[in-house]
Amino acid sequence: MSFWNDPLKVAADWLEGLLTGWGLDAVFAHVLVAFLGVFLLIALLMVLDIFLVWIERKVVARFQDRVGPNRVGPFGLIQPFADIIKLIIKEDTTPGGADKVVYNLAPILSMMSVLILWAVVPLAPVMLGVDLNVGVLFLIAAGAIGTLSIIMAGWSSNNKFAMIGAFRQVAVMVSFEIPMLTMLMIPTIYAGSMSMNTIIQAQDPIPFFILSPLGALIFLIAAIAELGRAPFDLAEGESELVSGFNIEYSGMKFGMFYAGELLHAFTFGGFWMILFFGGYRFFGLEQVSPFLAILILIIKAMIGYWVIMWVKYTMMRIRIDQMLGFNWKFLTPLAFALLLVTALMNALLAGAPTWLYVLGMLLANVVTGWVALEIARSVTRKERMQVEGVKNPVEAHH
Amino acid sequence: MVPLSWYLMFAAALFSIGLFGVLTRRNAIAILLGVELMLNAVNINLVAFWRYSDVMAMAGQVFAVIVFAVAAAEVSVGLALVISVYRRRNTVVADELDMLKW
Amino acid sequence: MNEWLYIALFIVVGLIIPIGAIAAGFIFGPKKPNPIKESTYECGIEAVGDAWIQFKAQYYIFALVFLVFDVEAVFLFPWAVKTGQLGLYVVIEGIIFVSILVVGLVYTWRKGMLEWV
Amino acid sequence: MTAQQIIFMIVAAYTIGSGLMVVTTRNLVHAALWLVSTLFGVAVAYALLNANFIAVVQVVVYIGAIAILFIFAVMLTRKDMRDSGPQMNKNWWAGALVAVLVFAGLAFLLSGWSGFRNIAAELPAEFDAIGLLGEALTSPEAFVLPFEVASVLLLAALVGAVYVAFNPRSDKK
Repeated sequence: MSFWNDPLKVAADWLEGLLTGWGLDAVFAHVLVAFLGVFLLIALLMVLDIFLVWIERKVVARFQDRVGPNRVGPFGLIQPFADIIKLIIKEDTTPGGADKVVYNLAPILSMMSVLILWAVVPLAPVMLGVDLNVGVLFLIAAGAIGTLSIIMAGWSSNNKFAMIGAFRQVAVMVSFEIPMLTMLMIPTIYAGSMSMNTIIQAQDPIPFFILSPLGALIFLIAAIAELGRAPFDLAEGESELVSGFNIEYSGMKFGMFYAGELLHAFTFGGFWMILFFGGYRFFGLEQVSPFLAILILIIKAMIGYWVIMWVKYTMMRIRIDQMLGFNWKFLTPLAFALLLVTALMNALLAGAPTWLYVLGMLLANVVTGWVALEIARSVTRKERMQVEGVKNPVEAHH
Repeated sequence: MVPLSWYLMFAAALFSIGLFGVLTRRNAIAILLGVELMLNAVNINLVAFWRYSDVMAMAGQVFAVIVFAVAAAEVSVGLALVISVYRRRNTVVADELDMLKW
Repeated sequence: MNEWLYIALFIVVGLIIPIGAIAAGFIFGPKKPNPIKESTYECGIEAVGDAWIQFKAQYYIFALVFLVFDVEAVFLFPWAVKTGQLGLYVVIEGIIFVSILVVGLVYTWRKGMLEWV
Repeated sequence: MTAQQIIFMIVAAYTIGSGLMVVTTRNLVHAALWLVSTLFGVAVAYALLNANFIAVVQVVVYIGAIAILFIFAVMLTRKDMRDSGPQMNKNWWAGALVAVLVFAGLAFLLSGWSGFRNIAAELPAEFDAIGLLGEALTSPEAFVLPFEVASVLLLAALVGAVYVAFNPRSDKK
């Protein structure tokens, strides 16, 4: 075992040896080393988060045919640091009628709910994070704390925009949590486990997005809604709600919401890759070194994050009634149908050879998606005719 | 190791606090908050008994999961009743909901 | 037990870092409060009353439907873990379980409760 | 005291303190937030009991759904959220007495039971709690009937709640 093969363990063993050599209790030394490791990981994440600000700005600039930040440092790389200094030295105002304790707690909880998600991320074959046997549900549990922080922020600000924004955001988040929960069951069924690492191991020859492309798509849609990003960003709705639940926050407290949102998007890009695209796996390259595995995971998560940004800067915002209608009348029934079809096919194809299993699953997904789209199309056509009172909407235009 | 008695005492204390809330609160929603505490105390007992007897027999955990379903049903119907009463009578104070007394 | 220790460490560090960041803002930022600054923001118009008012019942319906399906998912996760190993019989149990609940969704839909009014 | 006992003591004190705040706070939104804190403490207690699934489900269901529902309900039933008038009825001392008596009675009854001071056995190696739970919930010899009945219960709750709260005829307007 060398540093190249298992850096975390080598470093931890060395540090623990050092600490116990100083006369520290073994258990205490272990906890201290674990604390330092966690602190290092989270500190690195915060640094990454700072660069995400820059990445997001550069990417949106390209989407909108601009250049983006390019004044401070090479390619504007120092820009996010300038932003942070600005946020730190800004005056931190608290609205007079606010509920002070809850108001101050909300941004902290919001950031914390994102950071603890990284506890269950397997970074490399030898760095599993916490290999919880309920890892998949842990995702939803952390999201629950995020939802709570939003309602706390909206309520405690004592501002009508913040309140409406928070209520809408929470209604959307809880609604889209159902398709997300259901789609989390699909990797669970394939892997036969809820542990993140087992799910990655189970994608050894075939990643799950080949078995269940529809599942990956629904998970992405639900994740974007969960993040509150466009096209599901009605909580922000600048034109109607000014800024939504974080309207009364300024300085670093606002910074926590902002940084939390970006890191959340990146994290969900990562989870999308872990659950459906094999996580740190890339044709055996991950076995070479944990450093390479982490690099693969970060590149994959960046791709997932890029897809989320792509959707954000391409789609326009949809109304809350359309959003909730889309979720409850289309996405949720589709997610349940897909779950049951997957479970059924999984049982029917239990003994089949791999190619038949993959083909069967893929076909089942395509058929489910196609049937759902056809039903939605015929129902909406009927509705449209009722509203417009026209038999054939295409001919009417001539 | 923590003996079973500690968990049982902890659950009993939580149950009593919930009972106090149910008995003394005037607001119907606050009463339901007390009921939640009591249900949680029961769940702690169930899980503790699972852990401290045969862990291969999952009855304790199964019951705990079913208590979750019961709690969810209780909360959704209970709060719906409170909202319904509020719309008719414009109050959620349990003492003032005395129509059936005479 | 050990694995929850790491989760607890993550929670602790996840609280320390934002608290530190906000404290830095508190230390380095100017503090010159005045009543105008502290007033509630409402696009420049004087705010009327506070925001702790009654909200419409629609939000409750979505939270309600969510709660029911959330608990349902809790039951389905152990089922999903085992369904691959226990065969068709277990799958059919799951199908029955979900179908019963979908009836509830259809009922709510037919009552027009899923419309945003 | 071992480290585990100290951790349990801290968790229990935190949970019971939050529980007391739930039943005594005047502001109902604060009471709901204290409930969240209590429920989180209970989730930690489940984690201490090695019931990973139950602990996570506690956070998902209680904090993610039930607490949100409570907060929504509080905001739906208050034209003015500032609570006016006393939050407890005038017989609160009787309630406190009953609660203390119940606690004393439970403590007395439990301490007489032979298994009161049991110590937990070590978990078997490769113990797969979720697999066992899945088997228990789906096996016809075990709990498949409660599993399906839970679905019916949730259906009844959904239909009943939707009907009770939002039946158009029940509106006085």
